[in-house]
Amino acid sequence: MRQQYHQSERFTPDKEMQACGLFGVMDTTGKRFGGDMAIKAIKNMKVRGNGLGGGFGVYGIYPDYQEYYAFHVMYQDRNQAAKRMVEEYLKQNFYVIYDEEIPTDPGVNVFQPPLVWRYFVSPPPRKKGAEEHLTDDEYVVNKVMFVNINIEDAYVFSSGKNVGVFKGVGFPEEVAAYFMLDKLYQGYLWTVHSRFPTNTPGWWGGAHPFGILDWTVVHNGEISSYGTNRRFLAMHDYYCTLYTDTEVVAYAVDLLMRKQGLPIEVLSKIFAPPLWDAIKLMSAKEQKLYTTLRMVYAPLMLNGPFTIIVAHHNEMIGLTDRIRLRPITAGAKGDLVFLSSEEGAIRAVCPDLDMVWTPPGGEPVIVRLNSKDHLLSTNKSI
Amino acid sequence: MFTGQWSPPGVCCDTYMSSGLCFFIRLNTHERMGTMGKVVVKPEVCIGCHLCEVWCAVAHSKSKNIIKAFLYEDTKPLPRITVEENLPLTFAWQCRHCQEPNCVTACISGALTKNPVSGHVEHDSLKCVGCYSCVLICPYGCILIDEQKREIIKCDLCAGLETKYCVSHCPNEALIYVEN
Amino acid sequence: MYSFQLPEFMIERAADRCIRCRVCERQCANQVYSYDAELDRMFIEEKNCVGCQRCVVLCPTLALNVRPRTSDYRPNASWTRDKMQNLKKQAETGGVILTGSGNDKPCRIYWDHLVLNASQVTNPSIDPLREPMELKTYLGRKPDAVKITRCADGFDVETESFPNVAIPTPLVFSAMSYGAISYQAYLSLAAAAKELGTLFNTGEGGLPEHMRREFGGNAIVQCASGRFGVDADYLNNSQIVEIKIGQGAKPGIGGHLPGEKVLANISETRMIPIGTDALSPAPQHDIYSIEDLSMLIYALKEATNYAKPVSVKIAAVHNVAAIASGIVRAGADIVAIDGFRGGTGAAPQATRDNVGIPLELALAAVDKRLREEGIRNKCSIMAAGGIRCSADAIKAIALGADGVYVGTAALIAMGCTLCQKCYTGKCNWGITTQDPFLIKRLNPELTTQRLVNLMRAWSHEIQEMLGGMGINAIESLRGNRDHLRGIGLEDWELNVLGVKGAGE
Amino acid sequence: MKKFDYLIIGNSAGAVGCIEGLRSISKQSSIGLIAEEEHHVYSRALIPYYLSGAIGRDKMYYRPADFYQNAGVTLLGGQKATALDLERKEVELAGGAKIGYGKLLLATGGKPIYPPMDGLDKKNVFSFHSFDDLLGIEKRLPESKNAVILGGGVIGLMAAEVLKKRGLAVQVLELADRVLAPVVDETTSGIIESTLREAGVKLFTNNTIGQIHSGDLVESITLKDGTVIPCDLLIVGIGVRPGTELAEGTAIKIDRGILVNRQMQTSVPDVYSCGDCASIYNFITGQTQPLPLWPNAYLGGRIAAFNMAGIKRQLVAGTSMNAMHFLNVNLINAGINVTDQDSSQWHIISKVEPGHQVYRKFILDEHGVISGFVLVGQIKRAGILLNLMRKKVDVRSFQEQLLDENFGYVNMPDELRWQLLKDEVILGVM
Repeated sequence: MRQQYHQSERFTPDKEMQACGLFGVMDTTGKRFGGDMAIKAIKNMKVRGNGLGGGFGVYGIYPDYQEYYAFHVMYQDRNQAAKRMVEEYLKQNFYVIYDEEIPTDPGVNVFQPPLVWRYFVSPPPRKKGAEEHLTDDEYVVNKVMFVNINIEDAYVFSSGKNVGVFKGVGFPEEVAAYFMLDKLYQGYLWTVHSRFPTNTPGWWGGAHPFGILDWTVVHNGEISSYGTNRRFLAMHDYYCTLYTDTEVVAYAVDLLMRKQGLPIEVLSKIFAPPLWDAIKLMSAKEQKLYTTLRMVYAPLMLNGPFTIIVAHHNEMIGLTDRIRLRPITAGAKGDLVFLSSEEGAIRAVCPDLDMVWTPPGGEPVIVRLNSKDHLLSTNKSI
Repeated sequence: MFTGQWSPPGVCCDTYMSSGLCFFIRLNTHERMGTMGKVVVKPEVCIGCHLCEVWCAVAHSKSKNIIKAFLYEDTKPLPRITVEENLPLTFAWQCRHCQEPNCVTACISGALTKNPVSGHVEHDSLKCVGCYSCVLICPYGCILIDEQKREIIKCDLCAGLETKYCVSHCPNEALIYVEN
Repeated sequence: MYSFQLPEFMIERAADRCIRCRVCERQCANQVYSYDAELDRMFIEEKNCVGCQRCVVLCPTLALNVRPRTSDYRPNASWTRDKMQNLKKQAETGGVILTGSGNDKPCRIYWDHLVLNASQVTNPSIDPLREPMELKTYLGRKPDAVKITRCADGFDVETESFPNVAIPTPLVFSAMSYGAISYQAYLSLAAAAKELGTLFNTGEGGLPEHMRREFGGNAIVQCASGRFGVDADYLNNSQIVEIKIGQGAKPGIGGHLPGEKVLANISETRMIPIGTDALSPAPQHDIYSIEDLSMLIYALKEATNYAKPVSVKIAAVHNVAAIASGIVRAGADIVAIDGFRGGTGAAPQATRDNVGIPLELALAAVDKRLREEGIRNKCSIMAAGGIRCSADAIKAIALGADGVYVGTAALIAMGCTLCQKCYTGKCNWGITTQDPFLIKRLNPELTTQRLVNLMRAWSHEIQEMLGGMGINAIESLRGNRDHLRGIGLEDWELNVLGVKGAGE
Repeated sequence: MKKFDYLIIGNSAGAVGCIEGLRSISKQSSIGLIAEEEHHVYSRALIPYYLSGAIGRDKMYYRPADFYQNAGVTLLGGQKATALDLERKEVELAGGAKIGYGKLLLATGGKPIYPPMDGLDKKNVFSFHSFDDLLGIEKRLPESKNAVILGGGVIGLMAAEVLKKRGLAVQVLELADRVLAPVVDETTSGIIESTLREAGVKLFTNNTIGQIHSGDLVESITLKDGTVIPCDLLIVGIGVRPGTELAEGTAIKIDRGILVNRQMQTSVPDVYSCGDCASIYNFITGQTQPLPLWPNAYLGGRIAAFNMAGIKRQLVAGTSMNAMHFLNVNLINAGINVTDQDSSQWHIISKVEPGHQVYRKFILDEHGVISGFVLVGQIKRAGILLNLMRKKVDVRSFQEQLLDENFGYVNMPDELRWQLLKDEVILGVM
């Protein structure tokens, strides 16, 4: 039996509601570049945030440690007890190759900064028993979940290989400045998020991107189906603790793509499935596909307004809900592909675009390394 | 909308139900030859409440007000429709507005006529002398007697009224006005 | 024996309105009214009145008023009127007090203590009149995952899915057997289900031969402890096969259709001789354990070529969650939970009012338990027993149900006034009777329309409420307890329901 | 010489039935009508109603004044046909004029029967048959105090009732031992007799006129038994005989009335007959006999019309039947009349409610088919019974219920009921 982290679901934390700005940029040749574009673009969409959260996901950030899982662990209120417990736990369950405090700029004034530490770890060979047959990834996910659920004031907000998530309370450019992203890091794929929570002061753990392993999600919207999604994921051992509906997207991506091996195109049709009326008009083969998906994965449909940018190594997907209640725009210039809440933000960092298009609701823009797959969505654009 | 069978075979009143249905179909085809419309009954849903009689009487009262008609008008309101009753079977029954009405042939005063336009069998109470020949000859027993006035009364399909009272007041929609 | 019971109802007749049309007399199967030609007056025998209100509704001058009699015993919080009346009745008869319909005692109705959410500002509410609003629901077992492979022209689905039944709205008519209800009522349910594209449940009385082809596509056929009317053709002319273990109104006991109601067609449908009592034993005598249930489930699957989902219906009792879990593991594709406010044609009053637990708590517990065990997707949950309105239905879905069974509400739509005299066989509304005079009071054409209207109205309301929550497909509300809040509930109740208190 | 496609002699129900029948088929053909009386077509059956004051003169007319005009009928009013030339298809009129015809309908009606005795030619002696009788009686009424009615049959009793209502002392003479003897049985006669007596009508049964005492007018009458009664108005209401004069001496066969088959054809081609002058098929007795009744006349005319126009239809429903009312007693009878004396060979079911003047009696043959019935008092829905009789339905399975005043289709076995109700509604013809 799956353990419940609370005696009653009544006590599950509330997610908060928010409006947001998102931006993602990827070099499809895999060339690494700095954070300037991402920072500038998100700054351009300042009205989409309110200074209560900002964050970045950067791929290709730790080439020197690319064999190791890079954990970014946040200790709220700089809680040393929590840090000791986490480190004890990591020591018991991993080989910790290297760890350090993530460098920050003390000159940047941010709200109640936690202590953020990074650990490069590698899972040990499994002992006989329950975990014997787990893959490394699953093993890591389990341990991350354990920390997030059980250790007060400690949150693992980045856990992939060669990936880093940086986030906090403040405008994204303040967070970037605090972590010195423009100076210290380079990556071939950057996603950015600017947050506008409406009902909580915002906390560091609640900022986007949200990540598990190398999956990161930035999200704009309010997922009305959150409760259904959350409870379905709980059945698959994903427990939401971070007070944000983006979390369910991240877990769902992990479940569907990593664990169940579904292609990204299918994933987008689970999140934003076609209407039954549309399915009725499809070919028999498509009908079977979409009917099966809707039947089986009904609890993972993301209902309500959302735009998400999901990224993992080599891939970045932009998707908006099936009735397109939130915006998304895509643009391309040479090898660079952009996804953004607003076209203006893309043009701000790249004025002479080759092309710019608006994908319809439920239709994913898939940006892949060394491919032109993102162009597939252009012919359906609105 | 509803295409099911009205009654299960073997239920004690099924024979009249099924044959009743076909009866009305027959009447319909027949009607296309002459009459424009009539009220037909579905005996399988006639609940024997006699409300058609009540409202028919109201329709033919002076005031058209049910309470006034029954409690305060001088002449007792009389229905032109009869509910035949032999429980559990009941069905309301009124002038069939025959294509070649026997009552018209039997009428000695010319009070009963078949309206060639509407197809209705009409009764002119000013001409009626109350000889009751029509009562004797109507094979359906649909011509009723007003003992007080000593003349006959029959269904006039609520001529001059907005609705056919028996139809519009049947609580179970057992009465239906069919037109060709 | 002279009865010391207080008459239940009083009847007032407005003398200045009564036109002596005698409609009341003809419409009353309980001989309350009689006409005296000599005096031109109606007489009333109030003792016989069951308060079904048929006469009140049919009276063309609205001259009648039937209401509970005001004369009462000295108020006594312990010895209430109900209790005293029952005592006197039993003293006079020496028997079990029978009753019909569902529990009428003031037990907490949790639906009324749950409120729904709506979108404001941060996400838009959706207008179902202008935008799609999907209520389509699949009932049946779902696989844990779907394996999909890329192929030249798209994707291939490799996972074999389990049989599922699609219904356009999550509302399904409850089990009401032919025999317990009249053919007209039964037919109306079937015809309404057919028109709506949803399902009706045959109950344990079988499905008449001549209805099988036409209505089998909308039937949930029940296989209950009496095994009435069960044969291969019956099982195969259906969408879902349901094993009835228990009924919310009378958990732990069986049923009894008196011989007088077993007329020719009922006898044929139930496959028992005319005039014999149809006795449904309390347990199914081939199911004394969960393994036995599993055997029956697979026997039925075998009989239907594994083409139909098999449902198991249980009454909501104390350890319902564990039982439901066992049922799913035994192979059931659907678990139907019947709460203790569910209706019945006949049940001992003591059982009806005192056995079982409310549907809301049972449903919440079952849903939670199945999720904890990771098997919630292996079955659909049907919630039954006291769903009174669309809001109850949508709250049930938010608590975790896939669909709801609508029983008493459908009867009320047909005309039922909950006089609770179903067991007498003299239903003045033509529903729970086989009297050939009384059954005609249901015109299947009209009744079907009433049922269709009701379901459409509810579906529209569900759509409205879903839209208000910013959800455009019912599956996104299923088990979405975040959209529920409790009001006026104790801590433990909120815990069981798994919902926060309002404002939390 | 004028020639009509269809020529009708007579101007009453049969003629109207024929005209309406013809015009329902064709609007084109020419129709001529020879009427002896000059009055517009009126209803003989209304004579008692007129005399009783129930209706005015305008209501005596059977069809509106413009009926012939609208129907396109050439009316030769006040003309008497005197001879038929069946070879040349011509009718000779009293003036000597000749009218040609394609098809001919003899609807010459009946003639009241006068017994052979002196004094019946006086000006206060009338039959109860024609408009002229009516006008004559009306004229005499103010001076009349004592009316004597010869004949206690239907006509006689109706005359008695209306004259009583007009304030005259009324005496009815009946040769038989009871009134209405040929029509109904003893019980019915008894009810009617007592009703009439209560109303003050004097009945003399087993009696008739011995001698009429008259000057210019009849003044008194000595009866056979020697009783002398005053009389200033004498009504002869013994009956009618078929008016067959025109056909007599021609090839047209006569047996009491002009003999017709069920298509209303006489023995001569293209000549038809209907109404009181004809002998028609009685479906109850199977015999051909005069059935001088209004519906028979109208239907006969209508069926003749169809057959004249080449559409074969048959009279199936002709039989003896009467709807009557004497004072407040309604009476209906149909089919054969079986008296108590000769009731032994029939199966009879009956119900009497003494005091309530309610009587129902049914005569069933060996197949359980109603051959005749009498209803006294409560006559509602009698047509259903007549229909059972016509359809020759075996009523034995529900015969008890026939005696119920509220008898209806609902009392019949299911199959029979719907069979009867679904039959085509074209009644009287097939």
